[in-house]
Parts: sequence; structure tokens; C-alpha cells
Amino acid sequence: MSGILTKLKDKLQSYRVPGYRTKFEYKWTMVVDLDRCNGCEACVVACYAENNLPVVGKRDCDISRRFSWIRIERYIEGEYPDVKVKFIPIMCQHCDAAPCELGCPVYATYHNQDGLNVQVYNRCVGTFTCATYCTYDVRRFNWFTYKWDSPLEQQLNPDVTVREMGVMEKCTFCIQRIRVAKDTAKDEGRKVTDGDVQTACMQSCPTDAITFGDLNDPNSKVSKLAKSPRRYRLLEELNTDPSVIYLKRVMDEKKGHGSSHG
Amino acid sequence: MKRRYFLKFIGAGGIGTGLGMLFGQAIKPPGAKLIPYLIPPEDVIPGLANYYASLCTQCPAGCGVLVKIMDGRAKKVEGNPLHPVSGGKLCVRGQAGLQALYNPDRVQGPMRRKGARGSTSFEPISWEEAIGEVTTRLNDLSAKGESDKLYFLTPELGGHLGKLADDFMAGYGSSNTIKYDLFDYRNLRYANRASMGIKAIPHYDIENTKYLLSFGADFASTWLSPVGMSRGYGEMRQGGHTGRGKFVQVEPRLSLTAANADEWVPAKPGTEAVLALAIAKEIVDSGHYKGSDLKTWKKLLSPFGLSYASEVTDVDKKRIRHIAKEFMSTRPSLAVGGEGISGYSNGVSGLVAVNILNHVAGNLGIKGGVQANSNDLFGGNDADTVGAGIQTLINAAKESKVGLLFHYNNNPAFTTPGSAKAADALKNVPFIVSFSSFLDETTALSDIILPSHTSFEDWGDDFTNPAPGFQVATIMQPVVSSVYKTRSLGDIFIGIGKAVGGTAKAKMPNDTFATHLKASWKRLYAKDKGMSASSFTFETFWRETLARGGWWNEKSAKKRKLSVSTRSVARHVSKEPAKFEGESSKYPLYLLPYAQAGHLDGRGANIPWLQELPDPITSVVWDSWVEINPKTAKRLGVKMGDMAEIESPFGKVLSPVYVYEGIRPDTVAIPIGQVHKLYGRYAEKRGANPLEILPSTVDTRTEVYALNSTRVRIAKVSRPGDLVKMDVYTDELGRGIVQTVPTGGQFKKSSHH
Amino acid sequence: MKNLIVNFIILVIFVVTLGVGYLIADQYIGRAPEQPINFSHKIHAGTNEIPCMYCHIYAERAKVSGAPNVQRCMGCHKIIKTESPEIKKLAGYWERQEPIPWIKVHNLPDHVDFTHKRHIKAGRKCQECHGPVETMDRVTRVASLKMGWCLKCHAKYNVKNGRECWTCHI
Amino acid sequence: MENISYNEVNEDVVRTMTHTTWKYWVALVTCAVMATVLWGGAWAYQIYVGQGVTGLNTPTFWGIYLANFVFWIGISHSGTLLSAILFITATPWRRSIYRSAEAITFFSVLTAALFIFVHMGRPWNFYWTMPYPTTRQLWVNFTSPIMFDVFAISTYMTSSVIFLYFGSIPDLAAVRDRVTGWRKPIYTYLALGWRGTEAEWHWLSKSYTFFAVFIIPLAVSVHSIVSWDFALSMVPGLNKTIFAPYFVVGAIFSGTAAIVTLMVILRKSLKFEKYITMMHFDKLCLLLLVMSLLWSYINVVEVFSDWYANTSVENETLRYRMFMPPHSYMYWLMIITNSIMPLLFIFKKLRTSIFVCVVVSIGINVGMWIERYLIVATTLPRKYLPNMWHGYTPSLIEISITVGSFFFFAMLFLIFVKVWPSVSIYEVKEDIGIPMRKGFKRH
Amino acid sequence: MNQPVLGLFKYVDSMVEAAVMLKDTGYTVTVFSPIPLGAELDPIIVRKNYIKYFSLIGGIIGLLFGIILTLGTAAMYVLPRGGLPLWPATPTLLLTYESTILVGVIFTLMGFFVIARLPYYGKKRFYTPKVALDSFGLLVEDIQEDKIEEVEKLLHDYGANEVNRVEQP
Repeated sequence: MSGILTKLKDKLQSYRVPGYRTKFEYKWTMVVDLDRCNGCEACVVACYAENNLPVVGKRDCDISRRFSWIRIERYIEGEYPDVKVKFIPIMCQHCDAAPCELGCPVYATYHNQDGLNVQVYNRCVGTFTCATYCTYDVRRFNWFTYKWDSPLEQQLNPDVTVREMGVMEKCTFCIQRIRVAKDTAKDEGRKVTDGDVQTACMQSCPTDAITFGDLNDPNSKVSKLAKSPRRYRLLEELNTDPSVIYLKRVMDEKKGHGSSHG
Repeated sequence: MKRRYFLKFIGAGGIGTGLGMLFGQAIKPPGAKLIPYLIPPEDVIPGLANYYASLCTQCPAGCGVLVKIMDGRAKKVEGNPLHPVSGGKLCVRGQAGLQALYNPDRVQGPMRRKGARGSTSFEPISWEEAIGEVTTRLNDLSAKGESDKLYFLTPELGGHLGKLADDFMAGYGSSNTIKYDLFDYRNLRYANRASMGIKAIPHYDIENTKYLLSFGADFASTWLSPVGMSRGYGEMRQGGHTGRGKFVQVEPRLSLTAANADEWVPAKPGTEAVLALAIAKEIVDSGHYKGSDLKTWKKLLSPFGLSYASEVTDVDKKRIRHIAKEFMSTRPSLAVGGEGISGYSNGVSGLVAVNILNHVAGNLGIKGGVQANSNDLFGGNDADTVGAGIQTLINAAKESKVGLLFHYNNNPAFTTPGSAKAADALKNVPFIVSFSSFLDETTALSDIILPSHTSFEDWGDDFTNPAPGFQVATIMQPVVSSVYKTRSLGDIFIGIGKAVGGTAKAKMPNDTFATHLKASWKRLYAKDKGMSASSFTFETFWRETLARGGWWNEKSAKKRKLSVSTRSVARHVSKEPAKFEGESSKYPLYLLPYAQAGHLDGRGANIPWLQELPDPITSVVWDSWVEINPKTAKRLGVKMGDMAEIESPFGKVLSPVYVYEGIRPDTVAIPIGQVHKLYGRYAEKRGANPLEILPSTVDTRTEVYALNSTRVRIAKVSRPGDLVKMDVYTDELGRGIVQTVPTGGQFKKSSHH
Repeated sequence: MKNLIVNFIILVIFVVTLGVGYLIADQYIGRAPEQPINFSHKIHAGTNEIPCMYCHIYAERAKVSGAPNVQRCMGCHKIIKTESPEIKKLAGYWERQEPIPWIKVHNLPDHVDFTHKRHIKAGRKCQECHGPVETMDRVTRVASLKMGWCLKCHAKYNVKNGRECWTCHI
Repeated sequence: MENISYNEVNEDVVRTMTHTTWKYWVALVTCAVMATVLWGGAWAYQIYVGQGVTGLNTPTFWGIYLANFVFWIGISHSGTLLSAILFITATPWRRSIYRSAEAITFFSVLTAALFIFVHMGRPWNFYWTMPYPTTRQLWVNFTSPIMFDVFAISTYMTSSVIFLYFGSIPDLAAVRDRVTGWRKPIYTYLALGWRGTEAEWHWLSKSYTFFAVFIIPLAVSVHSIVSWDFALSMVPGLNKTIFAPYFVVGAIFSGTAAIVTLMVILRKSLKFEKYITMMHFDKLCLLLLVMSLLWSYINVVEVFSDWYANTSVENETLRYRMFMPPHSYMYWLMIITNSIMPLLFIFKKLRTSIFVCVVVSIGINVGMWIERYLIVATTLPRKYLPNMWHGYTPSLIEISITVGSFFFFAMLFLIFVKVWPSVSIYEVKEDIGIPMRKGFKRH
Repeated sequence: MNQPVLGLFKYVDSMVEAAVMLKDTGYTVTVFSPIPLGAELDPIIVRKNYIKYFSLIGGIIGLLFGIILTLGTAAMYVLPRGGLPLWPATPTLLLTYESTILVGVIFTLMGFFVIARLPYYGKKRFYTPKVALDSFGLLVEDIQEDKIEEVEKLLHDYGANEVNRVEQP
């Protein structure tokens, strides 16, 4: 009896909030350097190619049903000629305290041991709760059964499920690639090392704005970047504890020109 | 309960279960088939991806790519991490190239025209028949002694394919290979050769520069080598090893690249050259330039005084002086000139002005500046010369001097200005052979289509231009078996050449292009010391090269001194501003057609991913638009999304309005690439093509169309617009979404003065 | 009145058992489809004791175990038992250079990402899932291949992350 | 009501069940056909093609279906209020109207529950929201407000069905005694062999008290839980502590208004003037007035708390709701119907005017529907990241299903008045009084 | 056999008087009425409220059920949700609250059925439709053969409109 209780206690405590991420083997984290990002959207196409995202057409784009799991948000401020355009790539933030996970009634979205917010397509019943609760608007819904004009379907990545109608989906941090890396690492009897896993967006990013890795590994690139003084997280005041760390863009917000040198 | 009932219940239950089981078995799907390999390929494990190194041909930059192949299908294109240009990265168009391979609207086999020209009615024929017909035509032409009437219209053909085509043309007896791309770099080549005497496009070392001054170079999306330059940009900003570089963009429209700049200088269209020279004059006057020819420079630049420049360019005097001061004091600095300066009627002069600026600031031939490239390895590739251009072809066609036209992979009927009337001219050509894989506007005019492979199905190579300071040769190899009945362009030439016979046959020593390519590389291997030193035999070298994706040797980088002499540039320096068609009273707005990130000159318009990719700045999808400053829009009474009619002296087009703060009030801009009449289901009947209303002004030296050379007027039309843009709101509302830190502290680290 | 009720109850029982029967059929009755060639595992794996991996060459290395390629079959059957009508069928496929369209017995839904490699590397025997194939003339599915069946085994062997969804679904 | 005899009550009530005019059949068939076509047809199409036929989009994942869901749940509070609360407080005028009110509760909860399935992406997997042990070793997520809904609504539905049925047992027995033919066995079964002995009556009233006691907190919790569907999210404009009381008050408000409307119809069509008197309307309208004031107060508090907070997110939601067409039109219409029009009920004369009652109560229901619609349609399109903002316009399919739901409800209610004693026979008799030799003794 | 006698009264007070009288005499009386009678019947019988025990037991069982369901299954099926403990308080309270009410209601209903011995579809219990209309019935049982007429007379005397001998079911 006491054995069961101890086991239960371990089980229950192992998932409790404070610092639980450090207890597990990996903590996948993405660092996005906004000063490097030039808004070219190569990441968006990479994501389309990697994750079998459908193209929805003009009409559905018009009512905001575009599928990109990663999107570049642009904020334009100022008036001519002092115009500033700011880019920020936004993908699922894989919050440690994810509002979406609270909402799903059937446990189709949950937190895995690597700190990922996992979406289980075949469990989803489509109540939209997760998407409504998501504060970053990163969840996408399969409004229809999307079709690929033949032979475009030959491009579909067999490692990633083609989602059916009525299912919610979102950025997975390219979990299929994480799995391949883990599989290889297991074969070689080691841990996944820094650089083994490249998400599709990170891989394509020409300016190297996106870095992905294990935050639990103190020597990984993300761990080092995460200590940057420019670090911030999106809508941090909501306490969602995202796994995506942004590095602030270096720019002079104040109006006027000619005085921006030190 | 009565026993009778009990038995009934039991019976019902039993029958139910039985029927249910039968039903369950009956409706089970017959089962997927499990098709094994007949003979298993050696390097394939089912379900595991293989990566093959190849070359991206979506734009002329020549990035090395890895293609992910699973079960014989191309799944993804990624940058080749070993490749010095792409470095494992890839831009939108490169990645979307896959959808050109698997495009449902590809020409699926050789076809012969059935109906009238341009009626798109074709009948499929066999390859033998097609090549036979082309051969007959060629033989007819040469029998008449008019071999020279064969024209070959092509974009820059990289590497040995270009050479093979040249061989064929030479063997047949024609010298009329016309190279055309709407956004080729003929002006740049010409200007560089005129001012610095170099043939190959130099390496603009953005990575190591500290101060980048760009004149309309949209390198983040389209200019020159977007991937290589963006990599450099990232390193320049936060590379860590040099401190953060500063970036100033001179451009009338805030392009994607300008949006990333620290400062945006919206100079008046067509006056960028004046601004560059004014900055150069400031530098020369300040005593920064210490060359022996200081005096001649002073004299040459003397007309470009600050007050003159400020008046012409609409840029503050103080600001010009400030940029000049920063440009010379920040070492190394770099000025680049892109489409935004070469696209005017005085484009060559503008690019020469940028070279002068680099010269007087001392940026030529240094790390972080402009570095010379050589193309010794490939040796005298014609790609580096500026030969006859499209206008020659159009004129020849108009005068019925074209007897037979070979046409490959560019689309002059779409990508030439409307007033050049390229399509009409092509209709004069008696017989057109198209090697294009898509039924676009030009291919529709052809009499016979011999569809060629896409880059994923074909062999090939490219001697990357611009190279990153040393020579890069990238190999393209077929990574999938051809999706349709298409053939390699090289094989088509070899086939035709052999059928034609004579010298043309003699010039085709190999049976297939694959063997031809290998043989050619064997010659390179024998010639180049670096190559021969890297492997014992050619076979091992070839295998390694295919695996690596090409050949490059960083050690081969040669430091070459570059300089601009006053003598060579004097004739290009003039106070005369760029010419614009249309009187300013009648047509008050400058028109800037520009290459959109996704579609470039329109070739990406048939790719659904790129159509659905929001424009990086405006976020418009599946459409094109006209960018108008809010002040101008208010004056014209148009709102975001309204339809507007843009009229130039050469015609009018309809386009939805995008009200954009980042454009000069006296300027409007339209992206090029949409409104295809033909180009597959994803491209057709959408948006506005600004080329239709452009004058056919060319720089006679380079035959490059000056795209930014007309004024327009804009009127609202009552038709409702259907602009679809993904960002309805672009105001951050102070929510701290994109957080920033001021540049001050960042610059201190790097400042040397 | 009473008859009405009785009939109603009979109807209910019938409908319910129909469903139950369907589920039973789905869950517990193995598939044993007729194959294009009457291949017998009993002869090959049972009598002749050919190891599984000899033919299913990818099982250790990839997600799929891989049906043996025709070349491999012909490797032996060029000499052995060439007179048998079934082998003649095989030879016919080889001559026509056609792959044999075997029918899948163990068919998983699309959203399941099962990998043979990990299971073989963890020391599982083929028979644990596929049943005593070496005794079957025609391969019959012995397991339901449903998620509960998978999980039972994962629980039995105390698999690390054995109950995480992403272990099988991505 | 002393001038009505006991016998007459039985006769009147059973007459409504056995004597049917052609008008009734026309109404029933119309409602059934419209419900089938507008709801059933549209829903079938939606299931077949996908949720894409709706106007839902990426930030606005919840639309008119959720508004309908909350609306119908709100309507359901009528029964609880009139039946349970007024029973506990021994308010005599509840007796002739509570039965219909309870029926409204059941039918509207049923309609609301169906809307959960309507708005699901894969409704054929609805049973996955039930906690049942599976071989997959999967379990539902109890932290989800949707799970609270599943529990609360199924509990509420079960309890209100029991409440409705339990209170009707003596009446079903009375009906059993009067009907003949095919109805006889049905009501015999339904009446459970009720005889009306003193012991049965005793246990019935004791149990009934318990049901009433149980169902009041349940009703309050149900609507609080429905409010938490929204309030537990972090969406600006939804994440509010006041939502639970706001929803409960709104529910009682709209439920009462629905009862007023239905009572007028019932009174006219079934000739129940004797039982549903002007006194009832007077009281119900007073109740409406009180609820209106309460609702207005909470509404103002909600707006003020946003206004004082003065953050970008809250301001934007407010601005979007109050000042940006088309939602601003709806918002101010809601204020007129819900806060201003009920003020007419200050005057007794207007309280007892059937016309005014109908107009105002229908107005309130329209206003309350708008309130629910605005809750989803003006908050979700204005979440944190302005770049993703996108408005929401319901599609034809959604409107069709919404309209269909009203016909569905009407159909259920029409069936109800035919198969169930829609006025409580024994309680009306109680209302008449206990016959004593000295005359009637009133409770 | 003892044949029961049914007196139908128009007024409650006269019925109660008759019932008190008969009960005191030693007969078993059962009151039938179309409406619930409360305090009026106090002279005849005072009943204790047993329903509340059912409700209480139901409530407690529901409470335990809710707790076991939420906490127990959470321990059985470990569902990691980011930021939430595996045993979250609010849902536990809420679901327990709901299940308490649900099981409470069901047990109350059960309790009623058990105590009131319903449903009953047999024919062994006496019933006349008149008592569901406007008459208050008084069923007198355990009458010896010879006393029947006496009882009938008594009932008439106390004001019964109708007095019937009822068939012993």
C-alpha cells in the first residue's frame, strides 16, 4: 500500500508546475532573433513543405483560414517618411502553462515530457476550445477535407499525418524530426545533442534568426542565446511561460533620423 | 419471465451477433496492397529519407540544395549545408520549386499546335515525331542557306548546358543566342566592366561589412542572391564577431529590405545616382580619399554639390552629409546598387555611381567590401559578357528575320513591356519551338512544344554567379524519375543535333547530356589543380562531387585589387536625371514596378505555395496591388482595397489599392508577376501586370528595359476590389509584441572612430 | 400490449447484439485474405526454418519490415521447386518484371506511426505481434492491432514514454 | 379561482390533450418541417462538407453556435426559477405556470446540448467527451470547462427531467383516468400506478421539496459553468470574474421573458384564461423588471471595470463592441431592449397589458440573444495579437441552424402540450383551495 | 373475507372527522385525495420524513463518487497539462458538486419509489378514478362482516356523498 502511495506521490509531483521542466531529459526551446529576421518568409514555405499544410485558396484566405503554422506578423508604425516595419515570426509557443491544454475536453492536446505542447490529431473532436483559449492565435483548423491537385500530393511528407476534416492542428516544433533524432541517438546509445534536431523553419531561415535546441543542455546554442540581455517572451504578462524566446530587435523607435549613432 | 420470451430474446441476440459479425467482416476494406520492390535499390530503406545534393534553378543565384527523397518522390528542398552560397538555407522560391516539379499544369509530353497560334489547342505527339519535325524545319532552313535565321531565346543557361546549346547553335551555323531575363544583371555586369574592368559579378561582402548603404537593392527577397545575401545580413546584424553593422537603404519605396534597414532614405525616383555621387563628393571633399587622382575625382564630382543633390533627390542636406560621414568613417563599409538604381533609363550610370562611391570610400577589394570574382574554372563563359538582348530578337522578328525560334523557359510575351509588343513580333516567326515545361503565354505561341525536365529531373551544373569570392561550381543531378514524358534540354539538343547532322552532329560527341556533363567535368578535372589534388581519380572525384553537390575551394579565393578610374567612368557620370515617359502634369505619379518576393518576374505565379504566401510587406495573397501613399490616396479618394485604374501613356491596368505609408507620395508601386493569361490554374486571371503599361525604353548598351521609366495617373473605378490581405491590422497598439532595444549601445561596441 | 413490449425488447436486443457482433468481428476475428500467390509461411519459416529477417530485410532498420522483393524470392526459386504451380506464378511475375501485389494483413491506420525497428531492437520477437506465423499456411492476423492492444504490451514491458501519445501519433 | 370546480380543472386540462384543432396540426407540421430542413438539413450538410461552411475563422473559432448554446441554456433557467425557487418560497401564483416552465427548461437544455454537437468539428466522435473506460486508457480532461459543461448539463438535464416528470405523476394519473384508446396504456405506464393515497402524497411532496432544493444550486452552477467556458480563457473581454453572476442573472432574465411570451401563446391557444390570469403576468413582469435592473447593473459594472482598467486589450474589445458597426448597432439595441424597455413595467397598467408584455418580453429575448452573440463575436476577433484580428460574419448555414433551433424548440413544445398536462392539475386544485364545509380553505 | 368500504367525501373536514372516528374504533383507514393534504390530516396520521435520509446518502455517495472520479482517475491516467497540477482543485470541486447533486437527485427519486412503493402496475391495490377528480376518499379496511353496514352508516352520517363496498382485490 505504501509502495503504491509513494509511486502515486512521485507520479503526481513529477508533473507539478514549478520547475518541472528541468526534471526531464529535454526541454525543447526555440530562440528567435528578431534583429536577424528580415521577414523573408522562407520559414513559412519550409513549414508548408515539411508539415503537409494545405493551400486553401483566395476565398478562404479572405476569411482568415490560411494554414501556415508559422506566420510573419508585421507591424507598421509611423508616417512617411519615418516608417518602421517590424517583423515577428509567430509559431506555437509551446507554453509550459498552456491555456489550450486546460481547455481540451478530450485531452487531444497535452504536455509531453520534453516540454512540447503536443496535438493528437486522431483524438481531437473539434470543440475549438484550445484555439479560442490560445492567446497567440497559432492554432489552425481543418475546415474541410483539403485536397491536393494531382500530382502535388506526391510531395506530401510521409512522416507527417495528413490531417482530416474537423481536426485542430498547430506547429509541432517538427516533432517528427525530434523523433528521428531521438531514434538515431537511441541507436547510438547517446542523448540527442545540440544540432541533431533542426526544425524546418530553422533549417531554411537564411538569416539564421531561428535557433532550436534543448534548454536543459547548458552548452546548447539556445541555452546561450536564452541568456541574452535582449531576451523576452511574447505576451509574457499572461504567464503562459512560452518555450519560444524572442531576442529584441535593435532599432530606434523614436522618430527622426540622423541621431541614431552612439 | 415466460420461457417463450426468454428463448425469443436469446434467439434475437444470437442472430444479431452472428449477423453483426458477418457484417463486420463483409464491410472490412479489402485491404491495402503491399507492393514490394522487384529489385531493391541499394541505398534505399523504405520510410527513411535520402538526401541528394543538387542545384536550385528557381532564380539565377545558383544555390546548392539538398533534395529529400522518400520512396522515389521528392519531398522537400533544403539548402545544402556544405554549399558556400546557400549554406543550408533556402529562400521561398527555392523551396517552392517542388511544386513546379509536381505541378498539375505542366506540359506532359511533346505537343504540336493544332489550332491557330495562341489558341492553346495542342495535340500530343511522340518524341521521335517531334524531334523529326524540328529536324525537318532546321534542314529546310539550312538548305535555304538561312541557318543564321535560327534564334535561341533563353535565360542565362548555367554551366555546360549553356555551352552545349552554344555548340549546337555554332554547329548549326547560327550566332543568335538571345539571353533574356526580366531581372538579369546585364546592367550590373556592364557597369562593373565599364568602371572596374571585371567580367564576373563581384562578391558584395555584406557579412563582414559594418555599414551597408544600399541603393534599391532588394537583396532580402529578389536581388542577385537572396539566400547568400540574407545569410550575410544575419551575420552582419548579430554575428557577434564584428559587432552590429548599420544598414541604410535608399529607395523611393520601403521594400522588404528597406524595412530591415536602420534608416530608410526615400530619395526621389531616378535620382539615386545623384545621391550616390553627392555622397562620393562629400567623401572626396572631406579628405577621406587619398588616391593620387584626387583632383580628377574632385573635378568629376564637382557638379554634385550638396544643395543640388538635396534639391534633386528630395533628401535633406544634413542627412546626405551625415550618411557620407558615417559611410567613410565606418570601416569597412559597402554600397550596393540593385534594381532600384539600375531600373531607370540611366541605370548603368547609377550603378557606375555606386562603384565610384565604393571606390572613393575605399571599399573595393577589401573584406567587408566589394571583392572580385573570377570565372577562370569554367573559362570564358559567355554568361559574363553582355551580348545581344531581347530587343534584337523582337526587332528581327518584326522584320521577319527570324526563320525558326527555339525558346526555353522564359516568357517574353509576359515579361516584356506591353509597348515592346513581343507577342505580336513572335507571331511573325514562321515556326517556334518551345522547350518550356509550362504552357505560358509564350509557349502558347509556339508550333511545337518539346517539354524539358525541371531541375529535379535533369542533369546540369552551374558556375555560381556571383560567387562568394571564390569559384563555386554546383552540380544538378536528377533526383526523381521524370514525372511526365519530358526530356532533358541537353538531350533534346543532342537529339536534334545528331538528327540535323553536319557540324551540329560533330559538336555532339556524347549520346546523352549526362555523359556529356561527366566528360566535360573530366576535362575540368584535368585542367584544375585544386580538383585533381582533391582526389586520386576522376571517378572518386565525381562521386564525391555528386555527393557534396559540387566543387568549390575556398583557398582558391584570390585577392584582387579593384579600382575605378576617372577615365573609365567619366562618360557615365552626368547630371542628366533619369527619363520618365509622360508629362508630369498629366501623369503626376512615378510608377515603380518591382519584383515580388514570391513570383520574381512571374515565374512563381503557378506555384500555389507562393500564391498563398503573403507578400512580406503588404501580406496580400493571390493577387497583386498598387501601393499608394495615404496622402496621395486621400487626394485621389481611394481607400484600401478599392479598385483603381493606373494609366500611363502606353495603356491602363486595373489593380486594387494598397495604402502604404512606406512609399513616397509622388510614387506608386506595383509588383510584377501576376495576371498571367496562361500559366496554369494557380496563376491565371488575377491581379495586374504593370509591364503592360511600361514603355519599351531600353538602355541601348545593354538592351535592358528601364522598368522605372514612366509616370502614371490613377483614378478610382467603381468596380469593387477583392484584395485579400492577411494583416488587416498592422498597429501594435503598444502591446509590446515586437520589442526593441535602441541601437545606441549596440553601435558603441563596433565604432572605431 | 405485452407482445408489443416483447417485440420491442427483441428489437433492442437485436440491434445491440448486431453492434456487439460487429465489434467482435472487428476486434477478434483475424484477417486472412487470399493472397495472389499461395505463399506458406509454414513451409518457409516452419519446416525450412528460414529466419524472418532473411526475407523481411528492413525490419531491423526501418519502420516497415518490408515484404520480400521478387528478386529475393527468385533467388531460391530459380532452382527450388520450379515445377510447382505457385512458383510458376511467381516466375511469371518475375518474367513480366512486375511486383507481386500482396494484400496487407497487418494494416494500421494512417495516423499511427509504428516502427518495426524499435520493437526489434527492444528484443521483441516477431511472433509476439504476428502470432505463430511459422505454423500458418496463410497468414492470419492474431492481434486486434487496436490501441488498447498496443498499450497493454507497452504497460507489460514498462516502456519508457510507452503511454505518451506522441510515441505513436504525430 | 374559487369559482372553478375541481372537475372542471381536470376536464380543461385533459381537453387540451385530446381535442386537437387543425391549426395545431398546421403549426406542428410547419415547425417539424422547418426544424428538419433548416436545422437537420443544414447540419447534415455541415457534417458532410465540414465546419468550413460556417463563417468561423482563425481568431474567431466560436461563433453563433456558442451564442445559441448559451442562449438556450439561459432560457432553461425559467423552469428552475419558477418551479423550484418559487416552490421553496411558497409563492402560490407559480402553480398554474410552472409545468410549462419546467418543460421549457428541459427542451431548451436539450436544444442547447445539441448545439454543443453542432459546433463540433467531428460530431461523430462526441462520445469521447464522456468519461468511460476505454481500452485506449484515455480519459477526459477534467480541467476543461467543456468537461464541466458535459457534467453540468447532463446533470441538469437529468435532474430537470426527473423534476418535470416527478411533479407530473399525479396529473398523469388523472389523465390516465380520463383518456381512452391508445393513450390509456401509455399514461398507465407513465402514471406508475399512482393512487393518490395520503402516503403517496406525503412522500411526493417531501421528495419534491428535496428536488427543488437540489435543483436551485444546480441551475446556478450550470450557468456559472457555462460562463466559465468563456471566463477561464485568457481572451480579453471574456476573462472576467463577473461573468458567472452576469450569466446567471441574464439566464433568469431571458428565461422569465421566454415564459411570458409562451404563457401568452398558451393562454390564447389553449384557452387557459381561467388559469393563467393577469395576476400572473403582473407578477412575472415585476420579476422581469427586477432582473432587468440587476442585469443592467452588472452590464454597467462589466463595462466600467474594462474602462477603469484602461489597457489596450480591454479598450479594444469595448471599442469594437460599443462603437464599431455592425456590432455597435446590436449593442445599443440590446441596451434598449434589456435595460430601457423593461422600465415600462414600473406601471401596473402596462404590466397587465398583454400587448406590452409580449412586445417587451420578445424584445428582451432578442436582446439577450444579442448579448450572447456579442460575447463571442466581439471578443474573439480582438485577441492579443492585432495582426491576426479578423471579424466574423455568420454564414447562411449558421443562420439556418439558428432559426431551425427555434422551430425545433417550438416543435418540442407543441408536442409537449399534446402529450403532457401543461397545467398542473393538482396544484391548480390546491390553488382553488381545500374544500371545507365552511367553504374553501386556501393555503 | 373482509370487504373494505370506500366513502367519498366532498369536504375534507368531514372526511377527517370520519377518519378520526373510524381510526379510533380500530379500523384501518386510507385517505385518497386529488390534492396533497398537509396539516389537515394531522389528526389521522403524522409521518416522519424518511426521504431526507435517502437524499443525504445519495449526496454523500455522489460526493465520494465525484472525488473518486476526478482524483482517482487523475492518478490512474496521468494527463500532464502544462501549468496545471494533476490534482487540480477547481475541477474537482466543481465535478464533485455536480455529481453530489446528480446522485442526490437520483437517490431521492429512488427513495420515493421505495417508500411510496411505486411503480406498481398490478391490480391488487384499490383505486377509483373519482379520487383523482374532486372527491376525497376514505377507504376503511379490516371490517368484520357484521360491522360493514355500521361503517357505511357512519360514513353517511359524517357526510360522505357516496359509500361503496369495494371488492377486495
